[in-house]
Amino acid sequence: MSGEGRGEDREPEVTPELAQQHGLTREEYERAVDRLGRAPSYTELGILSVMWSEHCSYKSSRAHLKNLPTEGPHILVGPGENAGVVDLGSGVVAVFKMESHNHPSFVEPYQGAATGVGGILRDIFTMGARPIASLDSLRFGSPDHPRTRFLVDGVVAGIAGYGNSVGVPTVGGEIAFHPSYNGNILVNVFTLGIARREKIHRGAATGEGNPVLYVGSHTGRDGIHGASLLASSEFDAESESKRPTVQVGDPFTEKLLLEACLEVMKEPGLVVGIQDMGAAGLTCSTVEMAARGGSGMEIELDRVPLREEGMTPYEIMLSESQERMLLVATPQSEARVRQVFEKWDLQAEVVGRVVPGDRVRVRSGGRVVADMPAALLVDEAPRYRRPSERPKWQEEMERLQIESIPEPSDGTEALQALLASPNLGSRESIYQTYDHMVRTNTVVRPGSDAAVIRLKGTNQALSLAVDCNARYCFLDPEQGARLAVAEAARNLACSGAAPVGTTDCLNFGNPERPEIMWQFERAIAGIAGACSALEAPIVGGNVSFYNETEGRAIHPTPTIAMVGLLDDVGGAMAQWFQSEGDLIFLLGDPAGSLAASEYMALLHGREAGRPAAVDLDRERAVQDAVRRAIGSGLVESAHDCSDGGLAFALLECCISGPLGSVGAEIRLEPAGRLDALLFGEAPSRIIVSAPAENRARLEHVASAAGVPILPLGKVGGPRLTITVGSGAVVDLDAAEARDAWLRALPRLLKG
Amino acid sequence: MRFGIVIFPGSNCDHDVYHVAKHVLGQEAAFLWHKNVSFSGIDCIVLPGGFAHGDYLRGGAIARFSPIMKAIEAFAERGGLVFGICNGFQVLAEAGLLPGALVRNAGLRYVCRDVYVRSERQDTPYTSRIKQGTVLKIPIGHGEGCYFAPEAVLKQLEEKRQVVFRYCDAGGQVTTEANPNGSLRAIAGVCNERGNVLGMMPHPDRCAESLLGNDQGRRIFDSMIHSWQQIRRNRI
Amino acid sequence: MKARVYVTFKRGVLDPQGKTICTSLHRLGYREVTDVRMGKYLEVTLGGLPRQEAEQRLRSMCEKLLANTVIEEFRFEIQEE
Amino acid sequence: MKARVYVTFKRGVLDPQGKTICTSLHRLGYREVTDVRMGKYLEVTLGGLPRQEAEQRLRSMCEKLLANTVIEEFRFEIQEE
Ligand SMILES: Nc1ncnc2c1ncn2[C@@H]1O[C@H](COP(=O)(O)OP(=O)(O)O)[C@@H](O)[C@H]1O
Ligand SMILES: [Mg+2]
Repeated sequence: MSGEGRGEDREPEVTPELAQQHGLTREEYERAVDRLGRAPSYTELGILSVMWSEHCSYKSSRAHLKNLPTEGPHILVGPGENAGVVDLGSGVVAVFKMESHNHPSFVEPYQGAATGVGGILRDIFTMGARPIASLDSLRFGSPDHPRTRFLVDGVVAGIAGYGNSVGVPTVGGEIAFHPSYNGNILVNVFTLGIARREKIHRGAATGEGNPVLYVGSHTGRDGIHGASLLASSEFDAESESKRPTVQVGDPFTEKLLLEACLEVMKEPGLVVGIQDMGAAGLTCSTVEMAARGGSGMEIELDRVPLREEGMTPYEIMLSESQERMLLVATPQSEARVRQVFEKWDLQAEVVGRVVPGDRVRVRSGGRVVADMPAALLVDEAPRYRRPSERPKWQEEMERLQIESIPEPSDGTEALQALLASPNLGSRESIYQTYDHMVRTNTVVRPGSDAAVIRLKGTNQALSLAVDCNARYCFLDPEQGARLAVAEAARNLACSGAAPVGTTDCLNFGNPERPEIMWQFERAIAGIAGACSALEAPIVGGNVSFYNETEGRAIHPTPTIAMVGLLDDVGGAMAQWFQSEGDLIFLLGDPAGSLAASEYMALLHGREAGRPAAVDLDRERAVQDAVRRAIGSGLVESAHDCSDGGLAFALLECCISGPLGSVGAEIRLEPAGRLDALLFGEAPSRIIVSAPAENRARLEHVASAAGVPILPLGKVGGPRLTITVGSGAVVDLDAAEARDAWLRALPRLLKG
Repeated sequence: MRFGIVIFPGSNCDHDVYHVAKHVLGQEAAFLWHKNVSFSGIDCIVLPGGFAHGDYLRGGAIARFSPIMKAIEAFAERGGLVFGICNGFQVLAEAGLLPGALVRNAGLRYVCRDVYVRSERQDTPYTSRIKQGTVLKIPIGHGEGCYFAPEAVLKQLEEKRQVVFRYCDAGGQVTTEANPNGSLRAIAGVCNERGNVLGMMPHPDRCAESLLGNDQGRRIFDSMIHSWQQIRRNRI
Repeated sequence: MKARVYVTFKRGVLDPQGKTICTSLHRLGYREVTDVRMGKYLEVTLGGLPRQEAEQRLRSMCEKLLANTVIEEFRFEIQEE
Repeated sequence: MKARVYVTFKRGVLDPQGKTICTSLHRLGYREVTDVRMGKYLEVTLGGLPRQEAEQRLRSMCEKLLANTVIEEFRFEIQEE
């Protein structure tokens, strides 16, 4: 039956060689042939190659992802569905996930980032939830790399262009620069939606005879996987028109799709199952829905709305055209479903049916062009335990003789260098291009440790943060991942929230290299440990491998996005000092380490040493303490003390407020090297400010939690001064510092 | 008072306005689908913010042809309150219900942040509770909010006092730095001659609750309610 | 037949995009460029109409939708193949 | 001299704006319109260069900045006055 149907004459014969060009190994190909009992058709080969690709099958990571904690009191739906679901009590559930769109964004930054946003939005509303907030986590090469500015401008504009237009606020994120991303940037986008508990939908196809509807944009040759480029070289005739084209996002259609889908899912009984057409479009959605529902499915390609002439079954099945969904209705609901989509000027076509059995059968021009067991493509996809080995360079990297680093006599200059640096300068110029207020839920706007969004109709609020220090992860993948989880949770705690769930985006190099696999395994171990200790189970996520150019991998970047809950939105806290005269305290141990620090990297060009280890019990205690202090109204600000160390965190408290800057007078006890004291980094440290009269109660909260609390000084005046022992080691004008800090990124990215 | 909030395909702030009208102000509110050719029992029409029809071609260019726009024109003719916020302002300008046009921000980027506007007159239904010269802090969120009109039109606007809000600094001074998008004469909001149709780029609907850190936008809605009550009293 | 529609800003309307492109061209070393004006270009395909009628129709499309005559002016060429 | 630069999406690349404009033209009653493609139009004024050189320079401007050659193609006409 190979290559029948539309364009059969042009479809090449399937050989082991062609299979290899499609990225299937000999073993994988033979396995498929055995299971099918015959050679696959050309269309089937295309389907196999995408479903068994790393991206869809997680063949290198599945075995390790099993180690992540995915259970918790709030968790309704864990990994496996389009997004995770967390119960917030009050009848409302939060649905969230993070996705990467790294490679497309490197090829075409604007469209790559835009379609990345579109994809994650669909993952959320396909569950029946209305998206209400997004975060973006970005990594670029060094600011002076010729391509960096172009990439930053394009990616940021793409996220803004799509997210703003659809009306989902981007309320936070992170962006960092490092040469390891020169040839491979990272664009990770997180979206959170909410729904009433009973309105949650699944991506399962059930009910024999139920109609399968295709809704949304027409299908073009967008983003058909590289393999088809190889294959298409055989049709020289139209090879030009057959070349896979870059996906262009259509946020307007996405918005219509969003509203129409939520409307049909609101009416009980209309929708049996629904799933977006993301990677591997029609293929992935049909196969996964059939597999999840334990049913068979028949698809009629002649019914698929096409945008271009003469598309082959292969192309139709593999197209990654955006803004499309697959939906299973019932014979009774079909008409009503169509009606709703018409209301929103969208096309809804019945393209198939749910059938008995377990096979996905694809027809075109009256002929069967693909007929395979869904299980073969999903559950029976290859799984690998790839060899892993600690890289040689690790030893080297971990060695750091601090003695060899000159100790500064004064911290002011260093602090000024840090505040104007690419990684520590203000991100305002970026998040101001994102609509972070639409939907009027944003209680704490971007610019603080975590964004806080209220849940209308309740007294609750959600807190969102995304974190990953890739330098830490490079120098010590397990510790680095643990630290990323700890920081995300700490960011939430500083807003007054307790974690309810976590999603991750694991960006790594080529998993076929043992060193990369080692980094991956260690990172998973770190995430697993920290997420269980901090009771922030993983509800879903994404793995992005092969982030390499010319065999040089990016820093391992396991991005962690965490969602926290505040039961009283009134208690939401921000990071900046509020009132002159407030006392400043440090919760936690002041000691920081220069190893792996931003200070060392920026001012001494050294990325070395092991990042300070996180004691998860201490971390928990510190977070509990700050939550309790916030909950009982004792503090006016709380800020996580991370990149740049104690001195930089204090500066942020002074200059990051929306209303301008305020100074502070800080006294520290001498302890070892000055730069370590000021700029050394360590987890489990939080700076709070409180009215003098709360001091005793605050100290009591700390000691009750078994957390050291250290008076640092007082808010007030125009300058930030830090005195160690008898000598002033930092003295700068807060307003000037704020200006320089705000101008840092725009200046660095000026062409 | 009963607010009618128009939903165009691509409207994003329809629910935000609804929330303010219903849950913050305790008034009645109803959504009006853009395909409706008529509506009734509405005291004030609000065209909300968003990206109607994706803002493809030009902001508001396609939305102005929605079936409901004829009814809205007639409603305005009869003196009904028609309030366009952000994208809604663009629609009203494209529809010719308000003078001028809104073009790409001078800085070329979309900007989302708080700005200050100065209220230029109190004798409109939208500012009846706001003394002339009052400075309000209100957020903007737009990429095409630069107000443009030919010089002659601008003169007329000033003569007829149709400029209702101007971008200014916290102290009420109109300066170039305080103008977020390059709008001519720092125009943030204009009304028609009669004063019953207002369009403004800043979002009062985003700052009508202290929970969001700012409730100054509420004063505009309060003014509308107050004026409407006046009118009704006079009728009786 | 196919029509090419050109929509450009009227004189006096500021064109920040054009300006920005001009300065970036200078930065890239194209000093010979003295001015850039940014506009829209639309290719409209229409089912066969007598040329004259087509022109009328196109003009009204432009006035109604494709151009905002407060700030823009338009021009079009019709070409049958 | 003046140059007119036309930047359009490559064939096969989705053109959301064109699509949307086309449907709204239909709604406005211009049923004869069968397709709309949206593009950019730039008027570039450059200081006198020999025509050939000008062409080279323009081509490289388009490739470097004016067009995004991953998804767009360009065309230009030079006209001296
Ligand atoms: N790419 C981005 N998009 C939106 N907001 C961002 C982005 N990068 C940083 N931010 C915001 O800027 C603030 C500082 O970011 P970051 O330094 O990562 O905070 P922290 O170190 O506390 O995690 C945060 O509020 C964050 O949400
Ligand atoms: Mg962060």
